[in-house]
Amino acid sequence: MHVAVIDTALDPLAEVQRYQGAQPHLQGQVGATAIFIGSMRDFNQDQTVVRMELEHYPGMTEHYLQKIAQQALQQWPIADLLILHRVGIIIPNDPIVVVAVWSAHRAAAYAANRFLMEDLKSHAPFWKKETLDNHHSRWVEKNTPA
Amino acid sequence: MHVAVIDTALDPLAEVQRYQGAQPHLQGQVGATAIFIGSMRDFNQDQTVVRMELEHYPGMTEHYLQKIAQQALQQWPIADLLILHRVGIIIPNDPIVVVAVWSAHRAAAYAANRFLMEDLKSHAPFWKKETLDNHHSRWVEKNTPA
Amino acid sequence: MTIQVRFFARLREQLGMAETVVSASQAHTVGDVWLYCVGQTYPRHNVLCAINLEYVGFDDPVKDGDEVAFFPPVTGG
Amino acid sequence: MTIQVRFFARLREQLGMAETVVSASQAHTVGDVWLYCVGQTYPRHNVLCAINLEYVGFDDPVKDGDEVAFFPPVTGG
Repeated sequence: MHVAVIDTALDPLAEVQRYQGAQPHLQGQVGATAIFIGSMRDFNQDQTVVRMELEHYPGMTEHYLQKIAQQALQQWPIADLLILHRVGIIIPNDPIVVVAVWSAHRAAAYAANRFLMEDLKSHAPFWKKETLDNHHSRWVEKNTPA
Repeated sequence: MHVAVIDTALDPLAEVQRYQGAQPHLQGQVGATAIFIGSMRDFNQDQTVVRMELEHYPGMTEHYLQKIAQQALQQWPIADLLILHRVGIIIPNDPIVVVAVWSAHRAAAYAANRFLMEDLKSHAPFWKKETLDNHHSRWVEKNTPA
Repeated sequence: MTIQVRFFARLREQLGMAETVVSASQAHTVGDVWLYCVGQTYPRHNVLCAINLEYVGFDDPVKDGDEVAFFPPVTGG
Repeated sequence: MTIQVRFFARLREQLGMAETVVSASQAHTVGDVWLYCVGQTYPRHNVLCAINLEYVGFDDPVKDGDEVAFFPPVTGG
Protein backbone atom coordinates (compact mmCIF):
# COMPACT_ATOMS: atom_id res chain seq x y z
CA MET A 1 0.00 0.00 0.00
CA HIS A 2 1.32 3.43 -0.87
CA VAL A 3 -0.11 6.93 -0.52
CA ALA A 4 1.73 10.12 -1.41
CA VAL A 5 1.33 13.82 -2.04
CA ILE A 6 3.27 14.83 -5.16
CA ASP A 7 4.52 18.33 -5.91
CA THR A 8 5.89 17.63 -9.38
CA ALA A 9 4.27 16.46 -12.63
CA LEU A 10 2.20 13.31 -12.14
CA ASP A 11 1.91 10.61 -14.82
CA PRO A 12 -0.85 8.50 -13.25
CA LEU A 13 -0.83 5.44 -15.50
CA ALA A 14 2.97 5.19 -15.52
CA GLU A 15 2.91 5.38 -11.71
CA VAL A 16 0.25 2.68 -11.46
CA GLN A 17 2.22 0.41 -13.78
CA ARG A 18 5.47 1.05 -11.92
CA TYR A 19 3.91 0.38 -8.52
CA GLN A 20 2.18 -2.78 -9.70
CA GLY A 21 5.37 -4.10 -11.31
CA ALA A 22 7.23 -3.66 -8.03
CA GLN A 23 4.71 -5.75 -6.03
CA PRO A 24 5.45 -9.46 -6.51
CA HIS A 25 2.43 -10.38 -4.38
CA LEU A 26 0.15 -8.94 -7.05
CA GLN A 27 1.41 -11.19 -9.85
CA GLY A 28 -1.18 -13.85 -10.74
CA GLN A 29 -3.28 -13.13 -7.64
CA VAL A 30 -5.17 -10.21 -9.01
CA GLY A 31 -8.15 -10.55 -11.30
CA ALA A 32 -9.30 -6.96 -11.01
CA THR A 33 -7.65 -3.54 -11.11
CA ALA A 34 -9.85 -0.46 -10.70
CA ILE A 35 -8.21 2.89 -11.43
CA PHE A 36 -9.67 6.35 -11.11
CA ILE A 37 -7.97 9.50 -12.35
CA GLY A 38 -9.22 12.97 -11.52
CA SER A 39 -7.97 15.70 -13.86
CA MET A 40 -8.25 19.45 -14.02
CA ARG A 41 -10.95 20.73 -16.33
CA ASP A 42 -10.64 24.06 -18.12
CA PHE A 43 -13.99 25.33 -16.86
CA ASN A 44 -15.77 25.50 -13.51
CA GLN A 45 -19.01 27.26 -12.58
CA ASP A 46 -19.32 28.50 -16.17
CA GLN A 47 -15.95 30.24 -16.18
CA THR A 48 -12.73 29.42 -17.96
CA VAL A 49 -9.98 28.36 -15.61
CA VAL A 50 -6.43 28.72 -16.84
CA ARG A 51 -4.47 27.52 -13.83
CA MET A 52 -4.97 26.10 -10.36
CA GLU A 53 -2.97 26.00 -7.17
CA LEU A 54 -3.46 23.01 -4.93
CA GLU A 55 -2.62 23.56 -1.27
CA HIS A 56 -2.49 20.87 1.40
CA TYR A 57 -1.72 20.47 5.10
CA PRO A 58 1.64 18.70 5.12
CA GLY A 59 1.51 15.87 7.61
CA MET A 60 -2.24 15.81 8.12
CA THR A 61 -3.00 15.13 4.47
CA GLU A 62 -0.66 12.12 4.28
CA HIS A 63 -1.93 10.93 7.66
CA TYR A 64 -5.53 11.17 6.47
CA LEU A 65 -4.82 9.31 3.23
CA GLN A 66 -3.07 6.56 5.22
CA LYS A 67 -6.12 6.29 7.43
CA ILE A 68 -8.63 5.80 4.63
CA ALA A 69 -6.23 3.41 2.88
CA GLN A 70 -6.11 1.24 6.02
CA GLN A 71 -9.86 1.46 6.31
CA ALA A 72 -10.33 0.24 2.72
CA LEU A 73 -7.92 -2.65 3.32
CA GLN A 74 -9.94 -3.70 6.36
CA GLN A 75 -13.33 -3.22 4.80
CA TRP A 76 -12.86 -5.05 1.50
CA PRO A 77 -10.89 -8.13 0.40
CA ILE A 78 -8.40 -6.15 -1.64
CA ALA A 79 -4.79 -7.05 -2.38
CA ASP A 80 -3.25 -3.59 -2.57
CA LEU A 81 -3.93 0.05 -3.30
CA LEU A 82 -2.19 3.23 -4.40
CA ILE A 83 -3.23 6.86 -3.86
CA LEU A 84 -1.26 9.75 -5.39
CA HIS A 85 -2.44 13.36 -5.21
CA ARG A 86 -0.87 16.44 -6.80
CA VAL A 87 -0.21 19.72 -5.01
CA GLY A 88 1.30 22.93 -6.35
CA ILE A 89 0.50 24.68 -9.60
CA ILE A 90 -1.28 22.78 -12.35
CA ILE A 91 -2.94 23.63 -15.64
CA PRO A 92 -6.04 22.23 -17.36
CA ASN A 93 -5.80 18.58 -18.34
CA ASP A 94 -3.16 17.88 -15.66
CA PRO A 95 -3.95 14.88 -13.47
CA ILE A 96 -4.83 15.78 -9.88
CA VAL A 97 -5.37 12.41 -8.26
CA VAL A 98 -5.04 8.73 -9.06
CA VAL A 99 -6.50 5.91 -6.97
CA ALA A 100 -5.75 2.30 -7.95
CA VAL A 101 -7.11 -0.78 -6.19
CA TRP A 102 -6.11 -4.40 -6.88
CA SER A 103 -8.21 -7.38 -5.82
CA ALA A 104 -9.05 -10.97 -6.73
CA HIS A 105 -12.57 -10.05 -7.85
CA ARG A 106 -14.04 -6.91 -9.31
CA ALA A 107 -16.72 -5.93 -6.78
CA ALA A 108 -14.18 -5.13 -4.08
CA ALA A 109 -11.91 -3.21 -6.45
CA TYR A 110 -14.76 -0.99 -7.68
CA ALA A 111 -16.24 -0.43 -4.22
CA ALA A 112 -12.97 0.35 -2.46
CA ASN A 113 -11.90 2.68 -5.25
CA ARG A 114 -15.16 4.62 -5.05
CA PHE A 115 -15.00 4.78 -1.26
CA LEU A 116 -11.45 6.18 -1.37
CA MET A 117 -12.34 8.86 -3.91
CA GLU A 118 -15.50 9.97 -2.11
CA ASP A 119 -13.81 10.09 1.26
CA LEU A 120 -10.72 11.85 -0.09
CA LYS A 121 -12.84 14.52 -1.78
CA SER A 122 -14.96 15.06 1.34
CA HIS A 123 -12.29 15.04 4.02
CA ALA A 124 -8.65 15.00 2.89
CA PRO A 125 -7.18 18.46 3.56
CA PHE A 126 -6.54 19.81 0.06
CA TRP A 127 -7.71 23.18 -1.24
CA LYS A 128 -7.98 24.46 -4.79
CA LYS A 129 -7.43 28.04 -5.84
CA GLU A 130 -8.38 28.75 -9.43
CA THR A 131 -7.05 31.50 -11.69
CA LEU A 132 -9.58 32.56 -14.33
CA ASP A 133 -8.91 33.83 -17.83
CA ASN A 134 -9.66 37.37 -16.59
CA HIS A 135 -6.68 36.98 -14.19
CA HIS A 136 -8.92 36.89 -11.12
CA SER A 137 -8.31 34.05 -8.73
CA ARG A 138 -10.76 32.40 -6.33
CA TRP A 139 -10.76 29.62 -3.81
CA VAL A 140 -12.99 26.73 -4.81
CA GLU A 141 -15.52 26.71 -1.99
CA LYS A 142 -16.96 23.29 -2.52
CA ASN A 143 -16.31 20.34 -4.73
CA THR A 144 -18.58 19.77 -7.72
CA PRO A 145 -21.13 17.02 -7.17
CA ALA A 146 -20.12 13.48 -8.06
CA MET B 1 -15.58 5.51 -28.84
CA HIS B 2 -13.63 2.40 -29.69
CA VAL B 3 -14.20 -1.28 -28.99
CA ALA B 4 -11.97 -4.10 -30.24
CA VAL B 5 -11.14 -7.75 -29.84
CA ILE B 6 -7.35 -8.21 -29.69
CA ASP B 7 -5.51 -11.43 -30.53
CA THR B 8 -2.03 -10.25 -29.58
CA ALA B 9 -0.44 -9.08 -26.32
CA LEU B 10 -2.48 -6.31 -24.67
CA ASP B 11 -0.87 -3.48 -22.68
CA PRO B 12 -4.01 -1.93 -21.19
CA LEU B 13 -2.61 1.25 -19.67
CA ALA B 14 -0.51 2.06 -22.73
CA GLU B 15 -3.62 1.57 -24.89
CA VAL B 16 -5.71 3.83 -22.66
CA GLN B 17 -3.06 6.53 -22.75
CA ARG B 18 -2.64 6.21 -26.51
CA TYR B 19 -6.38 6.39 -27.14
CA GLN B 20 -6.87 9.35 -24.81
CA GLY B 21 -3.96 11.22 -26.38
CA ALA B 22 -5.53 10.83 -29.82
CA GLN B 23 -8.89 12.37 -28.76
CA PRO B 24 -8.61 16.17 -28.81
CA HIS B 25 -12.19 16.45 -27.50
CA LEU B 26 -11.07 14.91 -24.20
CA GLN B 27 -8.42 17.54 -23.43
CA GLY B 28 -9.54 19.83 -20.62
CA GLN B 29 -13.13 18.58 -20.75
CA VAL B 30 -12.65 15.51 -18.66
CA GLY B 31 -12.50 15.59 -14.89
CA ALA B 32 -12.86 11.85 -14.40
CA THR B 33 -11.37 8.75 -15.96
CA ALA B 34 -12.46 5.35 -14.64
CA ILE B 35 -10.45 2.36 -15.82
CA PHE B 36 -11.03 -1.30 -15.08
CA ILE B 37 -8.59 -4.06 -16.00
CA GLY B 38 -9.46 -7.74 -15.73
CA SER B 39 -6.42 -10.03 -15.60
CA MET B 40 -5.88 -13.79 -15.57
CA ARG B 41 -5.33 -15.27 -12.12
CA ASP B 42 -3.19 -18.37 -11.59
CA PHE B 43 -5.91 -20.20 -9.69
CA ASN B 44 -9.62 -20.89 -10.17
CA GLN B 45 -11.93 -23.18 -8.21
CA ASP B 46 -8.99 -24.17 -5.97
CA GLN B 47 -6.83 -25.37 -8.85
CA THR B 48 -3.69 -23.94 -10.38
CA VAL B 49 -4.24 -22.66 -13.90
CA VAL B 50 -1.18 -22.41 -16.14
CA ARG B 51 -2.72 -21.18 -19.35
CA MET B 52 -6.01 -20.13 -20.84
CA GLU B 53 -7.52 -19.99 -24.29
CA LEU B 54 -10.08 -17.29 -24.96
CA GLU B 55 -12.52 -18.00 -27.78
CA HIS B 56 -15.01 -15.56 -29.22
CA TYR B 57 -17.67 -15.34 -31.92
CA PRO B 58 -16.04 -13.10 -34.55
CA GLY B 59 -18.58 -10.53 -35.66
CA MET B 60 -21.11 -11.07 -32.89
CA THR B 61 -18.67 -10.22 -30.12
CA GLU B 62 -17.64 -6.89 -31.68
CA HIS B 63 -21.29 -6.17 -32.50
CA TYR B 64 -22.29 -6.84 -28.91
CA LEU B 65 -19.55 -4.64 -27.49
CA GLN B 66 -20.59 -1.83 -29.85
CA LYS B 67 -24.14 -2.20 -28.62
CA ILE B 68 -23.34 -1.85 -24.93
CA ALA B 69 -20.92 1.00 -25.69
CA GLN B 70 -23.75 2.89 -27.44
CA GLN B 71 -26.06 2.10 -24.55
CA ALA B 72 -23.56 3.52 -22.03
CA LEU B 73 -23.13 6.68 -24.12
CA GLN B 74 -26.90 7.18 -24.14
CA GLN B 75 -27.46 6.33 -20.49
CA TRP B 76 -24.75 8.46 -18.85
CA PRO B 77 -23.23 11.89 -19.59
CA ILE B 78 -19.87 10.46 -20.60
CA ALA B 79 -17.38 11.96 -23.05
CA ASP B 80 -15.84 8.79 -24.46
CA LEU B 81 -15.10 5.13 -23.76
CA LEU B 82 -12.75 2.36 -24.79
CA ILE B 83 -13.24 -1.42 -24.53
CA LEU B 84 -10.46 -3.85 -25.49
CA HIS B 85 -10.72 -7.61 -24.90
CA ARG B 86 -8.09 -10.29 -25.50
CA VAL B 87 -8.68 -13.55 -27.31
CA GLY B 88 -6.25 -16.39 -28.00
CA ILE B 89 -3.80 -17.98 -25.62
CA ILE B 90 -2.84 -16.15 -22.45
CA ILE B 91 -0.96 -16.98 -19.26
CA PRO B 92 -1.51 -15.91 -15.64
CA ASN B 93 -1.14 -12.20 -15.00
CA ASP B 94 -1.93 -11.33 -18.64
CA PRO B 95 -4.61 -8.68 -19.02
CA ILE B 96 -7.90 -9.97 -20.45
CA VAL B 97 -10.02 -6.86 -20.69
CA VAL B 98 -9.74 -3.12 -20.22
CA VAL B 99 -12.68 -0.72 -20.01
CA ALA B 100 -11.99 3.03 -19.78
CA VAL B 101 -14.65 5.73 -19.43
CA TRP B 102 -14.06 9.49 -19.59
CA SER B 103 -16.54 12.03 -18.24
CA ALA B 104 -16.80 15.52 -16.76
CA HIS B 105 -17.72 14.17 -13.30
CA ARG B 106 -16.90 10.96 -11.53
CA ALA B 107 -20.32 9.40 -10.87
CA ALA B 108 -20.98 8.78 -14.56
CA ALA B 109 -17.49 7.41 -15.19
CA TYR B 110 -17.75 4.90 -12.34
CA ALA B 111 -21.32 3.84 -13.16
CA ALA B 112 -20.81 3.43 -16.91
CA ASN B 113 -17.57 1.50 -16.34
CA ARG B 114 -19.29 -0.91 -13.96
CA PHE B 115 -22.26 -1.34 -16.29
CA LEU B 116 -19.98 -2.18 -19.23
CA MET B 117 -18.00 -4.74 -17.24
CA GLU B 118 -21.07 -6.46 -15.78
CA ASP B 119 -22.85 -6.59 -19.10
CA LEU B 120 -19.76 -7.75 -20.97
CA LYS B 121 -19.17 -10.57 -18.49
CA SER B 122 -22.81 -11.66 -18.59
CA HIS B 123 -23.51 -11.45 -22.30
CA ALA B 124 -20.55 -10.79 -24.61
CA PRO B 125 -19.75 -14.03 -26.47
CA PHE B 126 -16.35 -14.98 -25.07
CA TRP B 127 -15.43 -18.38 -23.63
CA LYS B 128 -12.50 -19.40 -21.47
CA LYS B 129 -10.79 -22.78 -21.58
CA GLU B 130 -8.30 -23.33 -18.78
CA THR B 131 -5.30 -25.65 -18.78
CA LEU B 132 -4.43 -26.84 -15.27
CA ASP B 133 -0.99 -27.73 -13.90
CA ASN B 134 -1.91 -31.43 -14.31
CA HIS B 135 -2.24 -30.78 -18.07
CA HIS B 136 -6.02 -31.30 -18.01
CA SER B 137 -8.04 -28.60 -19.64
CA ARG B 138 -11.61 -27.52 -18.93
CA TRP B 139 -14.09 -24.97 -20.16
CA VAL B 140 -14.97 -22.40 -17.55
CA GLU B 141 -18.69 -22.98 -17.11
CA LYS B 142 -19.56 -19.78 -15.37
CA ASN B 143 -17.86 -16.59 -14.38
CA THR B 144 -16.77 -16.15 -10.79
CA PRO B 145 -19.06 -13.85 -8.82
CA ALA B 146 -18.28 -10.16 -8.86
CA MET C 1 -32.17 -21.66 -49.61
CA THR C 2 -29.88 -22.53 -46.72
CA ILE C 3 -29.26 -21.57 -43.09
CA GLN C 4 -25.68 -21.42 -41.89
CA VAL C 5 -25.25 -22.96 -38.43
CA ARG C 6 -22.30 -22.35 -36.10
CA PHE C 7 -21.24 -23.86 -32.77
CA PHE C 8 -18.79 -22.41 -30.27
CA ALA C 9 -16.58 -23.41 -27.36
CA ARG C 10 -17.55 -26.56 -25.39
CA LEU C 11 -20.52 -27.16 -27.68
CA ARG C 12 -18.29 -27.10 -30.77
CA GLU C 13 -15.95 -29.61 -29.15
CA GLN C 14 -18.66 -31.91 -27.85
CA LEU C 15 -20.57 -32.00 -31.12
CA GLY C 16 -17.36 -32.28 -33.10
CA MET C 17 -18.40 -29.58 -35.55
CA ALA C 18 -17.82 -25.85 -35.85
CA GLU C 19 -20.40 -25.27 -38.58
CA THR C 20 -22.91 -26.91 -40.80
CA VAL C 21 -25.73 -26.02 -43.17
CA VAL C 22 -29.46 -26.68 -42.91
CA SER C 23 -31.97 -26.33 -45.72
CA ALA C 24 -34.31 -23.44 -44.98
CA SER C 25 -37.27 -25.65 -45.90
CA GLN C 26 -36.40 -28.02 -43.04
CA ALA C 27 -36.49 -25.42 -40.23
CA HIS C 28 -38.98 -22.76 -39.21
CA THR C 29 -37.53 -21.93 -35.79
CA VAL C 30 -34.17 -21.91 -34.04
CA GLY C 31 -35.43 -24.99 -32.15
CA ASP C 32 -35.96 -26.77 -35.47
CA VAL C 33 -32.40 -25.96 -36.53
CA TRP C 34 -31.08 -27.32 -33.23
CA LEU C 35 -33.10 -30.51 -33.55
CA TYR C 36 -32.04 -31.05 -37.14
CA CYS C 37 -28.30 -30.53 -36.39
CA VAL C 38 -28.00 -32.01 -32.92
CA GLY C 39 -30.95 -34.33 -32.35
CA GLN C 40 -32.92 -34.79 -29.20
CA THR C 41 -30.26 -36.48 -27.12
CA TYR C 42 -28.20 -33.37 -26.45
CA PRO C 43 -29.83 -31.19 -23.75
CA ARG C 44 -30.78 -27.68 -24.82
CA HIS C 45 -30.46 -26.57 -21.21
CA ASN C 46 -27.69 -23.96 -20.88
CA VAL C 47 -27.43 -23.47 -24.63
CA LEU C 48 -27.66 -19.89 -25.90
CA CYS C 49 -28.59 -19.04 -29.47
CA ALA C 50 -28.26 -16.15 -31.90
CA ILE C 51 -29.57 -15.27 -35.35
CA ASN C 52 -27.40 -12.97 -37.46
CA LEU C 53 -25.25 -11.97 -34.46
CA GLU C 54 -28.20 -11.10 -32.19
CA TYR C 55 -29.37 -13.12 -29.20
CA VAL C 56 -32.71 -14.87 -29.81
CA GLY C 57 -34.80 -17.61 -28.23
CA PHE C 58 -35.32 -21.17 -29.48
CA ASP C 59 -38.84 -20.27 -30.63
CA ASP C 60 -37.71 -17.42 -32.87
CA PRO C 61 -38.27 -17.94 -36.60
CA VAL C 62 -35.41 -18.53 -39.03
CA LYS C 63 -35.33 -17.76 -42.72
CA ASP C 64 -33.24 -18.40 -45.79
CA GLY C 65 -29.78 -16.85 -45.49
CA ASP C 66 -29.75 -16.59 -41.71
CA GLU C 67 -26.70 -17.44 -39.66
CA VAL C 68 -27.79 -19.34 -36.56
CA ALA C 69 -25.32 -19.91 -33.71
CA PHE C 70 -25.41 -22.08 -30.60
CA PHE C 71 -23.03 -21.70 -27.67
CA PRO C 72 -22.65 -22.31 -23.93
CA PRO C 73 -22.96 -19.56 -21.27
CA VAL C 74 -20.35 -16.90 -21.87
CA THR C 75 -17.32 -16.43 -19.61
CA GLY C 76 -15.45 -13.35 -20.84
CA GLY C 77 -14.08 -10.39 -18.98
CA MET D 1 3.59 25.78 27.57
CA THR D 2 2.39 26.79 24.12
CA ILE D 3 -0.06 25.70 21.48
CA GLN D 4 0.98 26.01 17.86
CA VAL D 5 -1.81 27.33 15.63
CA ARG D 6 -1.96 27.01 11.84
CA PHE D 7 -4.30 28.40 9.19
CA PHE D 8 -4.75 27.15 5.65
CA ALA D 9 -6.04 28.23 2.26
CA ARG D 10 -8.65 31.03 2.14
CA LEU D 11 -8.54 31.36 5.93
CA ARG D 12 -4.77 31.87 5.90
CA GLU D 13 -5.13 34.57 3.25
CA GLN D 14 -8.06 36.33 4.91
CA LEU D 15 -6.47 36.38 8.35
CA GLY D 16 -3.11 37.27 6.87
CA MET D 17 -1.28 34.68 8.92
CA ALA D 18 -0.19 31.10 8.33
CA GLU D 19 0.67 30.35 11.94
CA THR D 20 0.83 31.76 15.43
CA VAL D 21 1.31 30.60 18.99
CA VAL D 22 -1.10 30.68 21.93
CA SER D 23 -0.18 30.19 25.56
CA ALA D 24 -1.64 26.91 26.81
CA SER D 25 -2.91 28.68 29.91
CA GLN D 26 -5.10 30.94 27.77
CA ALA D 27 -7.01 28.16 26.02
CA HIS D 28 -8.87 25.10 27.23
CA THR D 29 -10.70 24.23 24.02
CA VAL D 30 -10.25 24.61 20.29
CA GLY D 31 -12.93 27.29 20.46
CA ASP D 32 -10.79 29.24 22.95
CA VAL D 33 -7.83 29.05 20.57
CA TRP D 34 -9.99 30.33 17.74
CA LEU D 35 -11.33 33.20 19.81
CA TYR D 36 -7.89 34.15 21.05
CA CYS D 37 -6.32 34.16 17.57
CA VAL D 38 -9.19 35.40 15.43
CA GLY D 39 -11.64 37.20 17.69
CA GLN D 40 -15.40 37.09 17.46
CA THR D 41 -15.80 39.02 14.27
CA TYR D 42 -14.76 36.23 11.96
CA PRO D 43 -17.55 33.65 11.58
CA ARG D 44 -16.69 30.10 12.67
CA HIS D 45 -19.30 28.80 10.26
CA ASN D 46 -17.64 26.62 7.59
CA VAL D 47 -14.36 26.47 9.49
CA LEU D 48 -12.92 23.00 10.14
CA CYS D 49 -10.40 22.28 12.87
CA ALA D 50 -7.81 19.67 13.78
CA ILE D 51 -5.60 18.87 16.75
CA ASN D 52 -2.33 17.09 16.00
CA LEU D 53 -3.42 16.19 12.45
CA GLU D 54 -6.81 14.71 13.49
CA TYR D 55 -10.20 16.31 12.88
CA VAL D 56 -11.83 17.58 16.08
CA GLY D 57 -14.70 19.85 17.11
CA PHE D 58 -14.51 23.37 18.55
CA ASP D 59 -15.40 22.02 21.99
CA ASP D 60 -12.51 19.56 22.12
CA PRO D 61 -9.86 20.27 24.78
CA VAL D 62 -6.38 21.47 23.89
CA LYS D 63 -3.21 21.00 25.90
CA ASP D 64 0.37 22.19 25.99
CA GLY D 65 2.32 21.16 22.91
CA ASP D 66 -0.71 20.62 20.67
CA GLU D 67 -0.81 21.75 17.07
CA VAL D 68 -4.22 23.23 16.33
CA ALA D 69 -5.24 23.95 12.73
CA PHE D 70 -8.15 25.84 11.18
CA PHE D 71 -9.16 25.61 7.54
CA PRO D 72 -12.09 25.96 5.12
CA PRO D 73 -14.03 23.04 3.62
CA VAL D 74 -11.67 20.84 1.62
CA THR D 75 -11.75 20.66 -2.18
CA GLY D 76 -9.25 18.00 -3.21
CA GLY D 77 -9.57 15.13 -5.66
